[in-house]
Amino acid sequence: MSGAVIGQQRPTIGEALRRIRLEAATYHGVWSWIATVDHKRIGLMYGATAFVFFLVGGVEALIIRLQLARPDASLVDPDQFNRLFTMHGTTMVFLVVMPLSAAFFNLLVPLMIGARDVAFPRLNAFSYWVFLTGGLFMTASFFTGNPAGAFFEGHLGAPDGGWFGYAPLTSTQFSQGTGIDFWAFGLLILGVSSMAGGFNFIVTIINMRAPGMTLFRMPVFVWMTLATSFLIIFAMPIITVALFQLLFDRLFGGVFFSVADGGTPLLWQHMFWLFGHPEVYILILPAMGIVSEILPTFSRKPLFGYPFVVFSGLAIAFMSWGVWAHHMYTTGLGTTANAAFGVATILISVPTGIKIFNWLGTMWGGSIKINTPLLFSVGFIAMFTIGGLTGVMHSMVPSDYQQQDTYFVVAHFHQVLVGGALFGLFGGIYYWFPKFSGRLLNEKWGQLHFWTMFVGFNLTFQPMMILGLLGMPRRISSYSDGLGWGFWNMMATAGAFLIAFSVVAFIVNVVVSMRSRERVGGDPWDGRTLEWAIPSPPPAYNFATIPTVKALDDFWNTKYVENEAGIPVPVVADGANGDDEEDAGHGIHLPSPSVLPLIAALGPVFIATGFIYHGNPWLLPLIPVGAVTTLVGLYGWALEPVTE
Amino acid sequence: MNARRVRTLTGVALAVALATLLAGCGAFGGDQNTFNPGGDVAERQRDLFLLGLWPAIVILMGVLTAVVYIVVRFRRREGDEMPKQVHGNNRLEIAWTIAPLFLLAFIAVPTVDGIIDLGRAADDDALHVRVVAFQWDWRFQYLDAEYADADGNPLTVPDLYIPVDRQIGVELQAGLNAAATDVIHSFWVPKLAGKQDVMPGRTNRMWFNATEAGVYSGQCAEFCGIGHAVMKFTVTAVEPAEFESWAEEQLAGQ
Amino acid sequence: MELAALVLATGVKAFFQSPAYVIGVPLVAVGGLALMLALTPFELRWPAPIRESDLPVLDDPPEGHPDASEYVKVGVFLAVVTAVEVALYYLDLAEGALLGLLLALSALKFILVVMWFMHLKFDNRLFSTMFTGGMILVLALFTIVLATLGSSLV
Amino acid sequence: MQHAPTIDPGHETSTGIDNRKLLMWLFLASEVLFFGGLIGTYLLYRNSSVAPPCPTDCVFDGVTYQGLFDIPFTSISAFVLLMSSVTMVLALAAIQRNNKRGLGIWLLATALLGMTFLAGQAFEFTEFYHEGLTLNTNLFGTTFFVLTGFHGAHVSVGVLLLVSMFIVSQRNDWTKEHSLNVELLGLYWHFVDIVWIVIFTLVYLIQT
Repeated sequence: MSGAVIGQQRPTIGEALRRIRLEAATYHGVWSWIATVDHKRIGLMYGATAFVFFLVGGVEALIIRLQLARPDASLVDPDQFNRLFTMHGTTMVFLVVMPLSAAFFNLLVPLMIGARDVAFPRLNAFSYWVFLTGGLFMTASFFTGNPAGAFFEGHLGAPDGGWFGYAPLTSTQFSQGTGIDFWAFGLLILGVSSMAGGFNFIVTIINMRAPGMTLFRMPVFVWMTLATSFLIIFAMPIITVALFQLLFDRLFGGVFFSVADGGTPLLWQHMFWLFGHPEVYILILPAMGIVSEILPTFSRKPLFGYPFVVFSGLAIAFMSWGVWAHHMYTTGLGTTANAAFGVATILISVPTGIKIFNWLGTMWGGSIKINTPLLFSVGFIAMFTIGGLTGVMHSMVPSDYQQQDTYFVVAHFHQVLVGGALFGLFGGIYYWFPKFSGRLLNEKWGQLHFWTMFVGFNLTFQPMMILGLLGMPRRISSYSDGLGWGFWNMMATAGAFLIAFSVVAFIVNVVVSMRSRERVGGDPWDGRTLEWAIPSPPPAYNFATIPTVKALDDFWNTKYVENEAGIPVPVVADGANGDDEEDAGHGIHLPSPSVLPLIAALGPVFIATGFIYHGNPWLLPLIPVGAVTTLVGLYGWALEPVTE
Repeated sequence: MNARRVRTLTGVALAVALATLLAGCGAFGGDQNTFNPGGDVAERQRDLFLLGLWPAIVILMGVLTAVVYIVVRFRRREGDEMPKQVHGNNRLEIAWTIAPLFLLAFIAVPTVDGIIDLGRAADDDALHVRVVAFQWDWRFQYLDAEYADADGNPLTVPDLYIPVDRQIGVELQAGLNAAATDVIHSFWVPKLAGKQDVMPGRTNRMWFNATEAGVYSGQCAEFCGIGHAVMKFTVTAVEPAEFESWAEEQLAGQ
Repeated sequence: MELAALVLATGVKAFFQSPAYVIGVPLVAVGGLALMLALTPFELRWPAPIRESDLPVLDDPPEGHPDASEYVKVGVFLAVVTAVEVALYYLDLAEGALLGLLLALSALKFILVVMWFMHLKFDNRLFSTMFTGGMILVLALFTIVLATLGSSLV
Repeated sequence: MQHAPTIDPGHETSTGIDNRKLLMWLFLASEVLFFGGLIGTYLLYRNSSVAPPCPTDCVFDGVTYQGLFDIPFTSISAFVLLMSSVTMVLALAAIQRNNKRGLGIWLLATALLGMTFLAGQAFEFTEFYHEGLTLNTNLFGTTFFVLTGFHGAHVSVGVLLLVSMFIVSQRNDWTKEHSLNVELLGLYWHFVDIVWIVIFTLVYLIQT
């Protein structure tokens, strides 16, 4: 007999959980979000949360820009400045671009490969909740532990070591307070989230494809998700080791990075960039995937050179493992290492170039509908080209001795991460917004958003290139007059506020569009991939019947056939419209909602807090509390029925 | 949005971007302008940068022109037919895989050449200087025997003086004395040479020279804490004779 | 009890400074787990209940898996290899030879466990690809890191 | 996470591989990088300590300090863990033949061997502690305790899972349908074992 009843409260907790599951399964009310395991809802929550963190990181950026707008400014003191730029970098990389990409993976991958959900829906919910708690934990560091004074006296407690936290600046000797501890634990927690997501999407893509969806019939975005996920699961463990080492040094007196004990700070740099360079491609590959979806749709042409775009993406992912030391040219690695990594860096521009040429080839000869998603994609190509070319210039090692750690580098990676990743992601938001809301985003506001952002972006970051060449080092909290930097900095600050304005335009756009009564059907853009074959917003079960895929761009092929001249002709029998499938999904078994992933996700934050404040007898017990919380969550998760 | 507006706006944006870039290169003001070198190393680094910059600008202009041209020419007009479905072209793919390799080889050769050249040890007859970086200031020690005082301590000054047209061989030390630990700093005099990190626990070396007399400003380039922005120093390059008398004067005062 | 007293009395730092106890934590956790499972609010079904029956014990292993006796043979061989390793350690061999032999033997053990116990010999090639991919990656990366940092062992 | 429930895809998986098994292998591939980082750090810092004690005999300021490693003892530990892999795989063989009782016995045996290994490690750590080696004594202490400590933590998690699986399997009717659970736990357990094979050779036996 399975499970004899032990104790009287047992049915009560079980019953309460069951009631939550049943209530959540109705897709109404707050529990249906908290307990959801639906990839679409998790994707939306990922996106919304990341956007909030984007605003936080943006405000940090604006304060930084205000401080630097004029020489000798004192809006913030150097200590506050250091904490602000550290959190700006950390937030934008780990709490904005990565989770925004994760939002798109969640929303799109199952739909694009014809699956009802990801392979492990609860693990997916767990990823999200760990991301949320980890992000809040990291941000909460502002309010804690600056040895100089309290938050309300103007002393921020956030980490102050820069986003790559070079040892030994992060040691207790040089960074008192708890900022770095929050940073390291925060990254560890966020790493759990990313890795869980990475595993999940690899299994989903390898195993959950609809019949006939061979690897080379997958949309490029799915390919890029696969590449990104592999980078995540191989890169994250390395930074995990480094962060543990840092924490052992800080909390328990270890000597990993202690020079006096024979340790070498360069180990940290190696470990960080072994992770950090693949991370750069973790940030950019999803955006490349998005652009590869948008351009064909609005050009009404298939992606030019599909296998080459796929393989160049995989080549980039592979080569990203061989270039990490180009962040370390000036650390004295030696001639051989500098030459080898310099040449490897030069070579990685080849697959990147292939992508750009293929995107141009896609648009060439097409019938290009100029609207916001397309503009963002075209903006992506233009801005990313600048990012790529400046990257090649960094690979010229001797001249990089001049540019290393200057604003030229700052300009370069913002060119890649804002002009590249963020433009691509915004394009994706405009493109797939109707799929998940049933409404188009307003085109006028959208164009305002794009053009202000485009101009603001160039106004902000191109002057930074000049600043770098004029010898302005990065991460300085102020500079004196007479170096010729004032004008360019003022320009950059003006640009930053223009970007801020564009983000406001975007928010207004979302609000205005959500209030609009107009609805769109399943396929507003005449799309090519499977997600457009189903209604907008998609039903919980995605596909009433799992499609059988016969070709690349399968949905397009159900709508059009090519005549002898290669011109598409509409298929006469128009049975493929997704709207026909409504109310067809009765009797499909979906996994039950569950709050247990959320409970399991609460533990790590407790444990981390307990360790950071281990000298405090009231907070120390948080370690066992957190451990038990996570264990209860995981065991309940393992024992709870999957469906009912 | 009509095509004309797209074209105008894109054109304006590009013009602004290009004008800014060119203006920046043209404005040779500023004490730390890497485009206005005062020594051979910095000049070589600028020349290499320019060697990469011009092809980059040409490629960028090519891509931008292509983007704008394509978007304008192939924009969807009312009553457009469906375009021909082109899936790819293998010859083109091979071409644009191979072509960049030539261009990259063109910059790879001087790159490796430069790495080897700048990476070699300083000449024996160079002026040997130890740069000491610590939170948040600098000291410069003249290691050659003739600049030691009676006790054998090297001449130590807070700002560097060097003779023009003589190679300066630098070794970099973090922390006031070798046993004390400090964070990572980076020694950088933009007009004289690119930077080299000052790593605690190991000694990095570099060399440079000044071909023109003058005062060059330098600054820590690796984030090193609260005082990072004010961790500055100057390098004064003077005629050799003047340098010798300066050194004597300093030694007498030490 | 002693462990708990140590944690509460001196804080985690002192606890970790005596690292012998690091390993004790999970042991305590095992006890805690037994307690938790005993009091669990969930039915202990994992992953799904199936019919109750007295299925006969089968004679043959499932397809693609070796027989139990094969596992035992591999186990015995592994034990022998370990013994050889330790014996080698006590022999006065040239340093290079010892290094080579020990590395080869441990690689042999590694491969045996992976091939037989983890079934990579019989299982889908995807698994081998991913696992060896990770191995090659980490070997390559850290060889380079150690080389650039001038470590003695590479 | 090996028991994470998986959604029914409505058809066989695209590759015919079970989702959970794929997940486990991906997890192990990722763990390779984790332990690679820890072992790499140990190798980098071997012989870099600036103070005693050391793994083998060493000299500081003219004084010779005796090495800490006790090879016969560690060999027995390593042997115990290796044999636990054999019992683990026998547990799998048992349940694959519907032998629930055999499964229970071998699971328990594996857990006991694992705990013996942990006890040995605790003893070793205590010994080293009494010899004056802590996390902050020198680079050897830091790298050694963190590397073997993380391995020990993995063994502990394995023991936890073995005990859980023992309880659940014995309170339910496990048959060969459930063998995947055992196989997955086995993969994890064997992985922890091969990590120790590497550590045993690189850390204990090879000393340059």
